[in-house]
Amino acid sequence: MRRPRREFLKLVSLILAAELVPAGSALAEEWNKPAFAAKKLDDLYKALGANAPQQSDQVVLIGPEIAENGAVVPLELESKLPNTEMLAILIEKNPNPLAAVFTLPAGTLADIQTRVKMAETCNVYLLAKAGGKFYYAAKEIKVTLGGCGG
Amino acid sequence: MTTSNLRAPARWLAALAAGALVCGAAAAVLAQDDRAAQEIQKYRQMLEEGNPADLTEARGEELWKTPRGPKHATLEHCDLGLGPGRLEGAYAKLPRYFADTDKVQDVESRLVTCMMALQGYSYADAIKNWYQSESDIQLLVTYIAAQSKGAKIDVPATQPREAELAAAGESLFFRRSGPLDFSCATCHSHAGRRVRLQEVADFLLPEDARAAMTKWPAYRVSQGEVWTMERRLIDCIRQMRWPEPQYQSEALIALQVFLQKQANGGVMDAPGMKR
Amino acid sequence: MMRGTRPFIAGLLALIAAGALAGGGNDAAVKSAEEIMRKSFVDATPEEWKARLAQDQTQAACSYYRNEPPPDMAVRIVSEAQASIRYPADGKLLGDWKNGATLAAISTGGHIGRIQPDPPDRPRGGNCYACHALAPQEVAAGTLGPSLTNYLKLRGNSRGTVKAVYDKIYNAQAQYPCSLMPRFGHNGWLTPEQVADLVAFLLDAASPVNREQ
Amino acid sequence: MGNPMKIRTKLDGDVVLVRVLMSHVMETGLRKTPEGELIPAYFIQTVNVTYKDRTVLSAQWGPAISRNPYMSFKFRGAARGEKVKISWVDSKGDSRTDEATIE
Repeated sequence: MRRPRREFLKLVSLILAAELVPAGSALAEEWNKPAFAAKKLDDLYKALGANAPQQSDQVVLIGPEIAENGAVVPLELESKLPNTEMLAILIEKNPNPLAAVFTLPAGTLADIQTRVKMAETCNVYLLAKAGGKFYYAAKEIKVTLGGCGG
Repeated sequence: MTTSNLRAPARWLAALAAGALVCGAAAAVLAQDDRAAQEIQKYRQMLEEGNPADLTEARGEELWKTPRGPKHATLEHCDLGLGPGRLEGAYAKLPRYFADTDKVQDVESRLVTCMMALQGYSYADAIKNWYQSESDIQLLVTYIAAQSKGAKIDVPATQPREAELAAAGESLFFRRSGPLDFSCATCHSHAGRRVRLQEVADFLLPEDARAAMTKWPAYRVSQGEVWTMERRLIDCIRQMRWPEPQYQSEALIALQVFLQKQANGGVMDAPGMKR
Repeated sequence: MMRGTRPFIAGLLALIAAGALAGGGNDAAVKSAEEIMRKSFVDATPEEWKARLAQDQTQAACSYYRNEPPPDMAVRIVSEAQASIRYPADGKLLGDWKNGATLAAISTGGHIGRIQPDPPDRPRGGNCYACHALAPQEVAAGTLGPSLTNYLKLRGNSRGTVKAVYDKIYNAQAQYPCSLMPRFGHNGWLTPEQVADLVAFLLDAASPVNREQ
Repeated sequence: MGNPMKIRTKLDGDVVLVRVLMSHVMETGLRKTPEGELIPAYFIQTVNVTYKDRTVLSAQWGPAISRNPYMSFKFRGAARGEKVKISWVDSKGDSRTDEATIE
């Protein structure tokens, strides 16, 4: 799998500040517009601010190597790190890299499945926050012109 | 229909001299392309759980049971061939001949007959925006098809009119025309082949025909909605660069009689989930 | 049935009736299918019918014989196809492989109808990847046709080969009667110059088709 | 507002697997109609899941979540007969809440 580019590592390291979502808050938190609207990496930095995550094999991103259709790419997000309180999906070459943020109160397992849209072949990052620190896993997913292209 | 004469490749000497098929390079590529096909298989398996067509089916059930139309009636007495209101397994036996309309009808045309007779809709109103997302036809056909889950496709096409359409449908299946010289058979008569990364059913092979026909209507992830079989056929015809046939026209009925006859015995599992 | 096809089919049916030729479709079904076509495509304009639904002699024969014409029919198809081939004005059969690469990938253009037509000026292409593996980087390649990867190494680029490849793309049935491959040049889908560009895409050493990944 | 979600639950000991299908167009704002006009962005932004009045999952989504969203998740301390309530709010402020009883 291509080594994630240095520039993108910076994104992952500065992502999702500890205070993005106070864990366990009952209220559906305010939608973090700046983070989701961020197109360029440094805008995302400002919107989120976070300390450097480490790549960890305890964070597992399961997805197909080739997606027949970029409109629906199934992902399974898993973290084996104890007390994982947040998972986030970043799709490197989407117009807005941040796709989703999941906040997990105590008792909720860090094992979520969902489906995302990918603009083109690129790296997909799963970011996990546990014990106040950030970890990530990365996977390249190829998006092909599915179907018969007729 | 004798399948033997369909399969034997013609030996045409001049062609062999000029257009030699090169096997060496093909083998090398096959290794790489198997991996692509396997990954696509994995991609599809991950999607099997949670088919959004379940939501379409639920809304179709609601429509079926809601009094509507000028006569303010539900569709619960619609006869899809097994008797009024009998839904279970009805889709798996269509298209079939109906004495009351004296026509061979598929699920979409028969549904419209009910919407007109029971609910008082005009034909135009019944099929209005039929190919738009969430149209009445799309919701109702998804619900009807789901009631045949587990039933075996059973379209013997022995009734005279059905038999005539089955034969005509087969002839249409092989009919080549248009700027690309396409017929359905161009892509759909070769086992185990792909167009780009898309396996295409070989409708001359019963197991391929069953694998295909038992999954429609299907939620198409690329469109984010359910397509009925007529919508599927009309889009294929569009891709052949033919003009668009009329909705519920006899060509679409004849093709479906042929395709269902090829798929007899297949166990229905619709709504499916497709690219 | 339009234009000259009726006598052709009539000729076919006469041959069948005489039991001279076995196999192929059954004639009642062919007649009823044409009847059904006319009733089902009522929205097609006369021009659309003529250009896209009416069959020329080759299409009619290949349909009738399900792409396996008997020998004498095959001879007729091949010779007519060979006679139909037109070459670029400048006589250059090896064009620009870069343009060929674009044409090989384009699958759009020429769709009509109400639901999802193309704008008339939308570019057309060969959509070659639908059936053939070509440049190895393109994963989404079909297997209806043989792989053409490293085609230069396989076939070389002698004058004879260049012409054979040009003819094959212009009118595939000049070499193989009732070939699945569209008659791109003969049907006017691609111009002679575009056919030459595709030949270059296949045989030019610089083309990605012929360069290791 | 909107069409009902389809929620399914599967209990394994005290851990429940919840699978939910939501009906929403999830427009990115980048898509065009056949006539070429841009379709405005319109998508579910927040999702909140409660069990016995306690939030067990909350999420923030962008338009990159696929149309007719699917999500599955698991949490501990669940019991048969109890209710899981899922609600979403979208970019127009519309919302939908549905619940399912754990079988």
